[in-house]
Amino acid sequence: MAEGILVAAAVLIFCGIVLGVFRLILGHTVVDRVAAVDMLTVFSISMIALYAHIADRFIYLDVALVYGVLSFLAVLAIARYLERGL
Amino acid sequence: MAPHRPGFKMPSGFFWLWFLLTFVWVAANSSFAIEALATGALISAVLAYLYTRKSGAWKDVRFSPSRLYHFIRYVGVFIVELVRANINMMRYVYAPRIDINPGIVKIKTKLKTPVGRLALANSIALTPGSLVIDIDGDSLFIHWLDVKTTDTDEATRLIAGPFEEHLGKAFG
Amino acid sequence: MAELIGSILVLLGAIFHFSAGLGMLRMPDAYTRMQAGTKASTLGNTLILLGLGFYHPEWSLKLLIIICFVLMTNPVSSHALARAAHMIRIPMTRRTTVDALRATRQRRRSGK
Amino acid sequence: MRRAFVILVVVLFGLVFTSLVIAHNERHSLRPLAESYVKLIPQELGAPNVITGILLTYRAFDTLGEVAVLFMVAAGVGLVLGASNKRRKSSPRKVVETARLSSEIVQSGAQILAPLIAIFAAYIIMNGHRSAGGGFQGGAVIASGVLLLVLASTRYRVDLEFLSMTESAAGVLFVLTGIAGLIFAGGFLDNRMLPLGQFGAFFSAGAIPILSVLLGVKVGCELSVIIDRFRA
Amino acid sequence: MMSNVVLATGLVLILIGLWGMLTHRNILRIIIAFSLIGTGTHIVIVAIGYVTNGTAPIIDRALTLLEAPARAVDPIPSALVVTAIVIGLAVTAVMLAYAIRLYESKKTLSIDAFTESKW
Amino acid sequence: MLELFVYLLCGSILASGILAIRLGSLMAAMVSGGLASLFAAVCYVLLGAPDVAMTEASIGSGLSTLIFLYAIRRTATAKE
Repeated sequence: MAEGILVAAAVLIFCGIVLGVFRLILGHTVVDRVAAVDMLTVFSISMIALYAHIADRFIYLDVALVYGVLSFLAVLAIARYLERGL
Repeated sequence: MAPHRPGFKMPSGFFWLWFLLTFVWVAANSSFAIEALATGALISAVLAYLYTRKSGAWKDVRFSPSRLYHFIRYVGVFIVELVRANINMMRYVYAPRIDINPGIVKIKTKLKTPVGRLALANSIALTPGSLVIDIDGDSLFIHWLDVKTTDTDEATRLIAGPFEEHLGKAFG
Repeated sequence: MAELIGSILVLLGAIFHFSAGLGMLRMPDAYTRMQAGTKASTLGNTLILLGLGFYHPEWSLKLLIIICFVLMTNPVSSHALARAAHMIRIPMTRRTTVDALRATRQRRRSGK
Repeated sequence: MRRAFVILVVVLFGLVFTSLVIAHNERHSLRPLAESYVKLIPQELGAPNVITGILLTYRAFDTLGEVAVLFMVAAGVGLVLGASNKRRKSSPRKVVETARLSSEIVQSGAQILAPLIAIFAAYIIMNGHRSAGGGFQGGAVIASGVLLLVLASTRYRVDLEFLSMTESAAGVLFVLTGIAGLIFAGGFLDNRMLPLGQFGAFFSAGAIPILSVLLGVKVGCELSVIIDRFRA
Repeated sequence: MMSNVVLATGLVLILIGLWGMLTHRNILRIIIAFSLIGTGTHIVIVAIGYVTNGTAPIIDRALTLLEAPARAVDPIPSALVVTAIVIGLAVTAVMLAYAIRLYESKKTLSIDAFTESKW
Repeated sequence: MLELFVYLLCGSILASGILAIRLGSLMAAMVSGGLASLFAAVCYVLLGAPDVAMTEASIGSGLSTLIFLYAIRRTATAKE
């Protein structure tokens, strides 16, 4: 029961990733693409945490932690570049 | 600032930052072994001293029971608002025709300290439907997904009202 | 029982993730996309990590740290991105009713 | 003509790669060398993380060489960009002066987050022997903290002298630790000169945590210097 | 089975990067394609080290010392790639520095303009 | 289940790699290249190499993007 619900959740996250990649392909402006990348990093944090549960390894959470701490830096750098502040 | 006293004085906010960093260290380690704890406390003390000496944001974080109480109240309000706004957002997203009238409105804030203003901006940005675009002195410019009013005071009450009261008491 | 609660939380988070992706695809302009995409995914992430905390109580401290970091960093980056977008004049949707920021900037420039 | 040539090259590479994919079979057990690493490193060196064990003991001399390459890259980038930076500075530093200030939220956010990133980098470096992490990763996180400060304020100046001093000191200490391994234990950079301790504890695996700290500091300083060289 | 797909992905990524490198004339785009080739190579090396149903070679509560040789993946490719990524960043930095210098000497980024060192 | 994860990730890596080559604007190409390295990092975790994933996450997403941005800024007046 619980495992089935987890599989359904994983499939939903897949669909979200596919939609985000579509936005990356369609995206009219750079800002749209960067926003899509921002969303996809958060998705990857969830996916890594979910995989840590599936594989039952505690240490994989460290990778999710690195993502949580550092993923916003790329978006911040691009935003600072776009507003000519770099 | 406090009157100058002779002798060595830690920068204000030091102990609070030290405590926070040690907590982050312990939580990341997920163990309470004594040598890990001691190393973490040492590293956090050095880092906390360096950062509170240089930067101003941590200086006015103080600790008192009433502040803690208001901080907890703020967290509660924040969670309720977060869930409500997200459900609201899902209604827009799943509607067959997206019916929104977005716009950028201006609101005023009474908060003064950097931490308080940062927390206010983050809570406004995290509740979908409103996103801080620029901050200029006391006025915040907010992209609002569904503009209900363009009046500054009314918009302030609607957007920042739930958070500002507790944040003002928690962070000053 | 705890497993059931955890899996339901994870499912809720996944639903939020999916709707974030859908909002990213459907919304009319860059600002509204940013709102739909990055915020709903933050809540979804929080819910998923909370649900995993029900599965593994001994992981909960680290999961809490991840949640706090994401809640702290994500709005900062999305604010910076929105500011940059407004600065380089990414067009807003035609439905936009009011733009107080541009009005203020123009008033200030003409006043000086 | 050009395009046909490009297509020909890519197709030829594609054929070679296809044969590689077809020939590859997923392994069902470890190769003998890998198996002996997986057995030996936890038992003899006391490091739960086999990868860090390989990087900091068996291949530590190689790691030292890689860090030297990084140092050379930092110096080389400074050499290549130095002349243009000087020219840029003689004209009255247009870029930095006209750069827009970041918003107040980003500035206070950077001040709040910088110590947290620093303690997090310390966590990754110190736990190199028992969790995923180690010197290279922690060094990259240190450089990311510097990067955050650089992004938040255009006036922030990286203290190059301090960084190069720290970096040289870490390098010298790394080599000295290696020589100490030569004297007190089996060979250069042998980690068993210190007691191995209890398996999986915070201070265990002999000299690996010390080497990890030195490596992390060195990599962090070098990456920060590379970032600063690009800033003009 | 799984690692075959990942291996194919890495090789196709190398091909994509090769294609981009050979067709574009802008130096910065060539560097982007070069870093794509680097990513593809890393993926290939990690995929070669995968063992069926393997997990990370880090001994803890979930992977005891006794069952490690049976369940762990090959640690040697991982150790290679960790250093390769850092050195890859250094290589990219050197290339970008040269690109900046070349741009300042000729005010253009197209490699068609730099013909002096051709044979 | 795990294989589905991996196939989707491989498709995303290839899509972002092709975008990095084909997109018109240099900025968008760079963002796509960064996304390819992000998906690659998730792929490394699934293949049992968290060390590699951590290195890729910290270097590929932050530092590499930043030095590309500096290079783009300092060559800003060039035509595509």
